Amino acid sequence: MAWDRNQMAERAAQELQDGWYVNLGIGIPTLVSNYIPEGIHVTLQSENGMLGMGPFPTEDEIDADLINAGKQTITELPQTAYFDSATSFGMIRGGKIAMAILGAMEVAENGDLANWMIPGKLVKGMGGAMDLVAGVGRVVVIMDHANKRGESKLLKECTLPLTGKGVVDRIITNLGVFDVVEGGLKIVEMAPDVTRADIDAVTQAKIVA
Amino acid sequence: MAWDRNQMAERAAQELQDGWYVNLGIGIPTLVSNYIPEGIHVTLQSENGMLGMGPFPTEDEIDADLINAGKQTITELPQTAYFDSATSFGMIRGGKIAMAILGAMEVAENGDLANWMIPGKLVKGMGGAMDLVAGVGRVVVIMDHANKRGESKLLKECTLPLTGKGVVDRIITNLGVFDVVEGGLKIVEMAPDVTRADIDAVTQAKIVA
Amino acid sequence: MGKIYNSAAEALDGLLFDGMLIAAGGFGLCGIPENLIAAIRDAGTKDLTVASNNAGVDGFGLGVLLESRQVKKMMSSYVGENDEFMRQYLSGELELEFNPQGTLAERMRSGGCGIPGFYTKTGVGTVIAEGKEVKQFNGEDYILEEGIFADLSIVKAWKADETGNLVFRKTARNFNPPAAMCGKVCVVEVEEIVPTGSLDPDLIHLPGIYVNRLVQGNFEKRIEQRTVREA
Amino acid sequence: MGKIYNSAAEALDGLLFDGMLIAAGGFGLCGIPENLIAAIRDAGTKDLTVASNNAGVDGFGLGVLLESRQVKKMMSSYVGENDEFMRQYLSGELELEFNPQGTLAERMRSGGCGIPGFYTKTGVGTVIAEGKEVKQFNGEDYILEEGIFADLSIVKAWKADETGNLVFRKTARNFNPPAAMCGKVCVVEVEEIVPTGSLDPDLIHLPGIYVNRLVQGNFEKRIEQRTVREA
Repeated sequence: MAWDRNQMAERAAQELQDGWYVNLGIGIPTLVSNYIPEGIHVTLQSENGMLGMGPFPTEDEIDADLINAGKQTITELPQTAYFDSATSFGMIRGGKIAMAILGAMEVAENGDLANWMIPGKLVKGMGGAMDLVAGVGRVVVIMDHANKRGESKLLKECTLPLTGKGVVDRIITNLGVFDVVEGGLKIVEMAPDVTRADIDAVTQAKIVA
Repeated sequence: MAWDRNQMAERAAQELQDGWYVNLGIGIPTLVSNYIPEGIHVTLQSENGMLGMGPFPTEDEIDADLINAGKQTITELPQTAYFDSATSFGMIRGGKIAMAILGAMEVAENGDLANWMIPGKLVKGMGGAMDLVAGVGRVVVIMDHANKRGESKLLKECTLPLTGKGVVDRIITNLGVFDVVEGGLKIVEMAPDVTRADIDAVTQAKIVA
Repeated sequence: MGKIYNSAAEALDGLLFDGMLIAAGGFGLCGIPENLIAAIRDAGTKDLTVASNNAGVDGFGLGVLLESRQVKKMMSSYVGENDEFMRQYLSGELELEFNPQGTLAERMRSGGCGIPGFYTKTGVGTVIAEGKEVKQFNGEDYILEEGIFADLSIVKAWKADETGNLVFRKTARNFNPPAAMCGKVCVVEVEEIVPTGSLDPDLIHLPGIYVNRLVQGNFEKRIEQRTVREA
Repeated sequence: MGKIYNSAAEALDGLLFDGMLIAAGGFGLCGIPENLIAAIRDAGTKDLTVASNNAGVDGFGLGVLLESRQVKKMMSSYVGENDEFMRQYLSGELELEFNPQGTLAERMRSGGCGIPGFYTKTGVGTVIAEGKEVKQFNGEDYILEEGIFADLSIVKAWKADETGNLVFRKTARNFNPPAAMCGKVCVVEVEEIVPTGSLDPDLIHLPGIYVNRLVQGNFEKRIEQRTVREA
């Protein structure tokens, strides 16, 4: 049985290591913070200028000066530190963020990532995505294995404009966990009751192991 | 009568304009702060990370964490702000400092400056001098017109390794005030009772007006 | 010295001209110079190029300068919240230069620090790299990005002292310090001007040297995504 | 997470190796990591390259690592206060790479920010420019300077919380933040470790993400130029 959104997020949370500074993208990656394992302390970065992002505020706590990179109102924690955008992306570009967990439209078997632009559709911009994938220590993508038409999102080559070249380390889909390795993708784990045949049926990228 | 050290500093203080942020070098330039004209408020930068440098401390006020770029103990003022060295030289390189007043060994008629190194002698380093002359809005040099052997320090070309190329705007010597202009140096002002012949006798650089 | 002005309009007097490049602080609607934007709208300055991470929303933030057709070009990383922006962009009325968010912030800081160009891995192998110099360091490709040197910076801070030393609040800091650095002239609006000497010199976010003019503003502080949890 | 160590020696355990590049904070003797320097002397690590604005004085600061002949090369802007330094340098025992002070600070910050190279006007037309790429921007020459990527940063701050968020004091801040940024690993000594939550999140100079290990030290804080005025 394939994982649902929350199960994908729960699986992704197992990627976290104690003491890490981590950046979570918008969408399913945001859910990862609900599943951080017992005993693992991570500090979440919000790239608009904050380390130590807390939960959403109560009505009383809402503060227009305190938002995350998705422009949502949030709260601070005891270890929170604020800084400006140049410093924020300095730490991203400088590799100080151990891991980013991001959504994607397409990932290629060589680690190319496309998640910011569909030609002909409304282009909103890459925000901080290009900086994150170029800079952080490890890039983990969470996305559905196939699109709504049943076509693989794990491709031989990306068809959409790239966010970064050869930047993805691991992909978590509803069907399993895949690493980008020499020559293609390696299956690290399959969701319960998912078979190799299930995966092969909806995977265009080369599976090497 | 040629100016003495204090008179040179007093003359240099007339270069200051109200509201300016200024960097004063070690030696005679430091004396300039004793002669800031009535009604002129300037903020002194110390390039080790401070704007708003105050006077030397009393014995009671000495603080090992509060020194200037000459490593002397100093004090802060109500408008003082501290910052790190990258930020400090960011504002220098970025042209935010209106003027630097510096000592020199040699100045050439094209504005070349040498003030950091005598080959064969002990080399201590350029410190922040190269950054200052490359970055600040206006560079004013205070120095004796001639060296101890009576040789001109205003030269056709510098003989010592340069601190910066074409960086000097104005030179204040014991004999007068000189601007670097197209083709050579222009006499802006002569010290009391100094004659053009006095200047010509100890000036190698071309005087154009 | 007199950095303090009575209104945003006065603080901008003599600084605006058609075709100028303005760097603006703010992220989304958080920490934006609301009052200065309104004053630029009232001044009617045209053909602006604006370097700002976002382009506001319809009717607020930089959105008001889009509605009044004062903006020729945006340099931004994300412009998704603004229908009027999209309409003008898709119809070719508005130019758009996408910058990765960190590249935009660093380009502003670089301009302010006298650095005309720097190399970054961000955008290598993407459309962002098109037309840019590529250089190898340690066997890896980096692209050259140029510093932004703006004619004017418009910035929002929380508090200032009378000499322009600034303190920001929480994530409203964002692009404001780098935007402030990169302008030939920098005008700042704040919620409160406090007497010189009442800010701790160790705890100033941006020294007054970066601030040419200062005005106390009134702030709506609109919230884009009001997300809450149960108390 | 456990960033706090009981001694400077413990905080450096496993991080030192011969031939490594160390970036050190401090300006003159102000804000230098006294305890970590002493621990490196005790560890006896050899052939060090040290990026530090100054080289200490005889018997204090980085001077102690010069006396023990542990330093192969200094990257500095000013080394004038140290006779042993001059002796080793003039006899060819010690390499010296002069960096203009601002270039050194920016090279550290750049390394820490993932920027392998940047252009600056500082040093154009001087010996500093020799062997460096020259590039024109707007018709003016700039030289390429490279980011410093150190194996280890040694840094002195005033206070830290338990997660490594740092606050510096007065001009003892100086090179410490850029030095902290550019190390693969950063070890920090502080005068006081305070409970997490006791520092204002708006007033942290350097977030804990830059700090891998933390130790509370004892400080001599020697003064180089004791200049006073009459009370």
